[in-house]
Amino acid sequence: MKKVYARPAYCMNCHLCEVNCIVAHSRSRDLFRAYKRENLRGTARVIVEERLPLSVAVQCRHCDDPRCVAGCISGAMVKDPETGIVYCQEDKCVGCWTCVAGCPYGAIRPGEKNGRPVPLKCDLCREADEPACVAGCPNRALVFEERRAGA
Amino acid sequence: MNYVIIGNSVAAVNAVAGIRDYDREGSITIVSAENYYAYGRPLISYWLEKRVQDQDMPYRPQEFYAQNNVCVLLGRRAVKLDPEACQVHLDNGEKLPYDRLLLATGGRPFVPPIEGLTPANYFTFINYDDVRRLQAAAIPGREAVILGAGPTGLKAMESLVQRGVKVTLVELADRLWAPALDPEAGALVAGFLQDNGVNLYLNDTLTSVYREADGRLHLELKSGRELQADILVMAIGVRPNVELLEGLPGVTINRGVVVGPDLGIGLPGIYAAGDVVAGSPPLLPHAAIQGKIAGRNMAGARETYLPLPPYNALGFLGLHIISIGNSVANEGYEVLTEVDPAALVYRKLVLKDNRLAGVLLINKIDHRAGIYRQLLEEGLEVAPFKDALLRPDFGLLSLPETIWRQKLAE
Amino acid sequence: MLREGDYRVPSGCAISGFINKDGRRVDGSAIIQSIALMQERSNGLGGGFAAYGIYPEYKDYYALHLLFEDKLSRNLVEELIKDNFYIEAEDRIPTRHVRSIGKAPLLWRYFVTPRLSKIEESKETEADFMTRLVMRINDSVNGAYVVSSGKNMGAFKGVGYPEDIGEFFRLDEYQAYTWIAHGRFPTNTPGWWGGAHPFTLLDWSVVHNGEISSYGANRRFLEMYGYKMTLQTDTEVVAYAIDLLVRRHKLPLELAARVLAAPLWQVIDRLPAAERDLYTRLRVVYGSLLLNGPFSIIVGFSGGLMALNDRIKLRPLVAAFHGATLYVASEEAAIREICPDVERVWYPQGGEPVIGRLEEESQCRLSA
Amino acid sequence: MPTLSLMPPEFRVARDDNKCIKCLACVRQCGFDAQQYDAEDDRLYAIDANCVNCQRCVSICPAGALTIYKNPPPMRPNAHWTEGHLRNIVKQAETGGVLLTGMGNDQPFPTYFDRLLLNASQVTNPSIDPLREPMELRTYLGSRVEPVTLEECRDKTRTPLVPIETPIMFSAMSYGSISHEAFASLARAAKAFGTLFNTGEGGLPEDLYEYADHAVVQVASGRFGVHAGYLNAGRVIEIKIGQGAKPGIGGHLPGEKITAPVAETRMIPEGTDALSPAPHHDIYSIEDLKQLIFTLKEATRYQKPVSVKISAVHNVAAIASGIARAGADIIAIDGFRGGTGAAPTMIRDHVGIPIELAIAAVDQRLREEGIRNRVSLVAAGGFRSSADVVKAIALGADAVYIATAALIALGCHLCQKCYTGKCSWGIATQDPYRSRRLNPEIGAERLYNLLRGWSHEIKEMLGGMGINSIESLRGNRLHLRGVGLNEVELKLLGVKHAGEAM
Repeated sequence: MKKVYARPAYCMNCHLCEVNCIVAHSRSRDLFRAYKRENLRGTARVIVEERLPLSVAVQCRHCDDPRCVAGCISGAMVKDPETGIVYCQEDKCVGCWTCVAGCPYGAIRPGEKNGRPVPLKCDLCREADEPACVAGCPNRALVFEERRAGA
Repeated sequence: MNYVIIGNSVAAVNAVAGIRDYDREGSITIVSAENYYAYGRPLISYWLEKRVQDQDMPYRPQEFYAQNNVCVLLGRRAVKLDPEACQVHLDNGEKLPYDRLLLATGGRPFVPPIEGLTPANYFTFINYDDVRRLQAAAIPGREAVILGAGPTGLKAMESLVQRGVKVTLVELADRLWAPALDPEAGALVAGFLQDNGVNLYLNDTLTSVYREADGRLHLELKSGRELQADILVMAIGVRPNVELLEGLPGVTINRGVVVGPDLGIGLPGIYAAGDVVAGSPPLLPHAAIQGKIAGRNMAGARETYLPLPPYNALGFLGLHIISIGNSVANEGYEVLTEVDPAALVYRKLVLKDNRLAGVLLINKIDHRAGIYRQLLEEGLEVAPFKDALLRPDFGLLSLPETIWRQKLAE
Repeated sequence: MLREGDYRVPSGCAISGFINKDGRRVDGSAIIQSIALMQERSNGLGGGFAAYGIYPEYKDYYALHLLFEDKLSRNLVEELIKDNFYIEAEDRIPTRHVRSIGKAPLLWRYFVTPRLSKIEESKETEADFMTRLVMRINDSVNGAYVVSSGKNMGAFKGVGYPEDIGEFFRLDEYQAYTWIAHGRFPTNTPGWWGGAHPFTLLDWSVVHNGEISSYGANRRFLEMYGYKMTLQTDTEVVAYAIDLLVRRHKLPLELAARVLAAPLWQVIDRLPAAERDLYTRLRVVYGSLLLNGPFSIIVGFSGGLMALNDRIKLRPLVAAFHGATLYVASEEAAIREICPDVERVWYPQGGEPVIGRLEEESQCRLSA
Repeated sequence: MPTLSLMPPEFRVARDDNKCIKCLACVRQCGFDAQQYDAEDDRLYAIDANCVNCQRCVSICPAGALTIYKNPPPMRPNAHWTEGHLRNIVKQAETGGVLLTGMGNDQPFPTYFDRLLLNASQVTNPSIDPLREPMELRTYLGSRVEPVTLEECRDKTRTPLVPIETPIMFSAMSYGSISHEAFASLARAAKAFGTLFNTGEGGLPEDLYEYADHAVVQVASGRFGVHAGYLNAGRVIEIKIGQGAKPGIGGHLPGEKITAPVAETRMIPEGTDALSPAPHHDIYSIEDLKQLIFTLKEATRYQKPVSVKISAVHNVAAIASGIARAGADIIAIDGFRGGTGAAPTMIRDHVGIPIELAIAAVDQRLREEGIRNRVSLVAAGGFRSSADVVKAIALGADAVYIATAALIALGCHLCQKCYTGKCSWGIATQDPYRSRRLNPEIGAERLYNLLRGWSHEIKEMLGGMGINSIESLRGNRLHLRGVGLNEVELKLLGVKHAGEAM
């Protein structure tokens, strides 16, 4: 499946992937509303880890046998059999955070939206052609592509 | 191929998915003692406190069964297993032939013999029907005593507290959730509960119970303490449902059924997954993973289940705890901690031979929990980055470069 | 008002020419008739002809056709000629009165051979010596201009329509195996007799239709080799370029054509290795001689004629055969006008030279 | 340092708090520590004195919340005592040092390109539409020995000429002065477009040898990174005598920039200063140059054209003639607007002559001597557009080198702080945190686009003039006209004044 791959050699630690992620997952899809009205600062589903000079955006790998799905007590976290995308049906989530303990990449964070628990994890912007983090990466440090196993 | 699955919970549903990974054709029959399609059992406490409604209880949507061509027999109990004839006898006398059989019968609450204790004066807290019954009793202002302060007792406590019930926890051990919380953590959590109006009696247990004339329960504890309550919840443990296997030659029962690496129980074509398996922690992720692997192996794969250390995420009254592996250990281990009692923060890493053996995170849980769990399961040596483990910027990049590069490329 | 030589003159034009490859010599009436047909392509500001084989009796002498604007310039030139040449014969170029031709300059011709001592003194080849002398006259003698300087050939040109110029110069009285003609439409006035086509150097004569946008590059390249562009016309550049490539650098005329109208790189890149190397080298070394811009030219030379288009054929050029005669002209009508029953007519591709040469036997006969 | 600086900040960073979303991209991206974040107060602020107006923060800010203003002059400048002079004096009064700067001469000397206009066809000959007709920009570099004979075509010992598909090459910028990423961008773009890049004087990194076929490999006075493999790998060898930004001056790459890979490429110890002497210490005369030219030719079996790069100085025509006669195949002339990674400000701003005049003079001189065909002439130093390129070629250049324009395409904002090594754009730095901002894939694409755009414009201009091949423009000064130039300038440039006929 097509996944987002990080290319650390080109990650320049701007964290704009996080900003674009937040906007893409906001109600308004507007930068200023997302941050200033919806108060979504800090709710990115991609996390730029820093070990300067190195930095890299970490996000869900959409595993074949996802631990987060296996551990989900409510059945909210699923892997779409068609697309392979692992995502959370947010209205079913009860916020037990077993998924957080399950993710081997540290790509799920406990979060909250409108008073409800939301696991902050990448859903590859399911509705869009290209995830917002990739589309907005100013240095092409993130790519959205199909890679063969072992390639 | 004809598959029969006894049980209809997480292990069973994941087994269906596992079978269908390899076999799109064979017929699958699920025998469900309960009258419900599979639901996440831990949801019952959320249901009780009305955070989850009936329609959100199903673990998988209704279509799941149709899409996977599964026949579900609801409210049917398997009463006998005949491995010679490859048949399962149902409670209606029907005999269900199988080529492959999965035992995903789960467990049931352990209720010790206590003076005066009858099914009429206590509740259990394990399935949907339990909370449906409890719902009527859990009225604001009433008082409840929960016997057992493990995860089940704590979740029952939470839902009752949320319904306005005054709760008292009685725990035989010297602290709450003793398999996961060390004394320091236990004290921290105990303080939190007491601050939330929950009574807690440790080192104590129920010795007798009787209903008084006013209909309330009178409870006597080992310590001599006497309690009045409207509700008594028994939450001291779960016993695997192994009745079908008892006495069958070739099957080893050790509380649960003993399985091989392929999750086979030693009889041809018969597998087990979930809480019924001996030595497996009665935890949902484990049941799901076993179910998936057992299902695949039933359909011809040769996957191995490597016993996973327990890991559990538990939240109650806004306090979140993640425990992984041997999170209690202190003596004889290297222990790294970050403690902030005022903020109720307790983070502890247990190391043995520079490998993670246990993790306990209280009230400051984040995405790193998963990385710890993975490190622990993989047994990766953490010496090169030990100092970074509890730092706020610990992450994938703290691991050796070859490892994080490989992980990011997955 | 400035005239040719003081500034650069672009012009449009009509050209026509033919060669009897069998050496048969014909008078000038046919070429006049042909060029006259294309009167629309001229505007009366210049016409001219070059003819080869017209002076069999003086074929070993350089035939210097000169025009003088005044006596003084003639005296200066004659002095120069006498210094450097033996004069075998000289006379006024015969003309007849034509009403439409205005005041003509003095027109003289000299049949000369260079003094050996002078050539030796200059340490040059005879041709270089001749070239330098022609340049010197054109460059330094005010009012004098060498119209042509080859052997057994001559150029006749002036201000007027070409048919009137032909009449004026009594071309019906000359016999030539090659005739080329030009009718001019300069986009700057006025015409000047020296500025009309053909332009010549030694045996080369060039008539040209077009405008060469690379003129500046061509000119500065040629200047490196001692050529002086006294007229600042494209035609002059063409004549000198051919002289440099063929006479001095010894390239076959066919290859010289590939310099003037070089194949596109995309064509060169597809050639077999040896050819590719040669053509690449030609372009690289002589890139500055690429004639860039629209043109069709007819080049006359001793024993032959070449017609050439720019490489993307931005100007008309048509060729035809009849028997031993090769015709080239701006328009097909100009050929059919004098040879209604042509055997084959074709439109040469851009950059594809059409070359006609005297057959060997007639070559011998004419030079015998 | 005096405690009180008389020099207030040159720039002011203004943040629109209504827009700022506190994503901190500006803080992370500022190469000069001008952008700061106070986590305790969750507050962003700027240290104006650190700001060099490189615009990195402005460009990266997703909210468009930042603007950088130039502060009013600190003192009271006038036409004679300009702000630049005042600031320089104060700086030197505080530091006592030589003023350093980067990029090219920024002083208001005349730019002759801006006083030259091009011709176009009307009526008498057709202009050519490059979209419909082939339009040829291919240029061959090297010595064009004439006449062409059929025999010599088979001579394989002849030094091959080097084709470039557009008359634009990337000028010398060494690995060390620019990042590996910037260097790789140039190499990739040159290869993709079919032109050449120039290694500068710092050698060619091992991992970029796959682009050596499109490299002009430089041999400079420091001889950094020069070895037989390097010489033989390149397409053209260039002896660097001078650089337009600092004629007569050597180079000094400070030890901080000599990281391990730079050191390995340059073949010097890590962390040591890389000093290029002002002259080559084996070239004190034109005869010495000839020896070096032929040494390099011998070392490469006469298979590589040798270029000699000089800065445009007063006697450039005679020098170029000498170089041509010394056996060079290419002469590169770098005008006084040429850029640099570091140069003393006074040298950069006051030494050398404009490239337009230098090219005109050299081309004319070589023609007068009849040796123009012996060398290709490459012009460099401040080419800003395709029109500049066309004008240079019409004046007599075969091709041009661009560097500043290339860097701008890569993101350079001309802050002139290259010498600090802190480049926020990842170009003039060896700090991996900064250099990784320049993804060579993107860099190469942007450079390719620039070449493509310029080349297309050149084709349009050629077509307008009615010519379809670049060689018909070379030295074709009839297509140029001067405006507002005096007689001497017109004569030197060899062009007529606008309004004069052909």
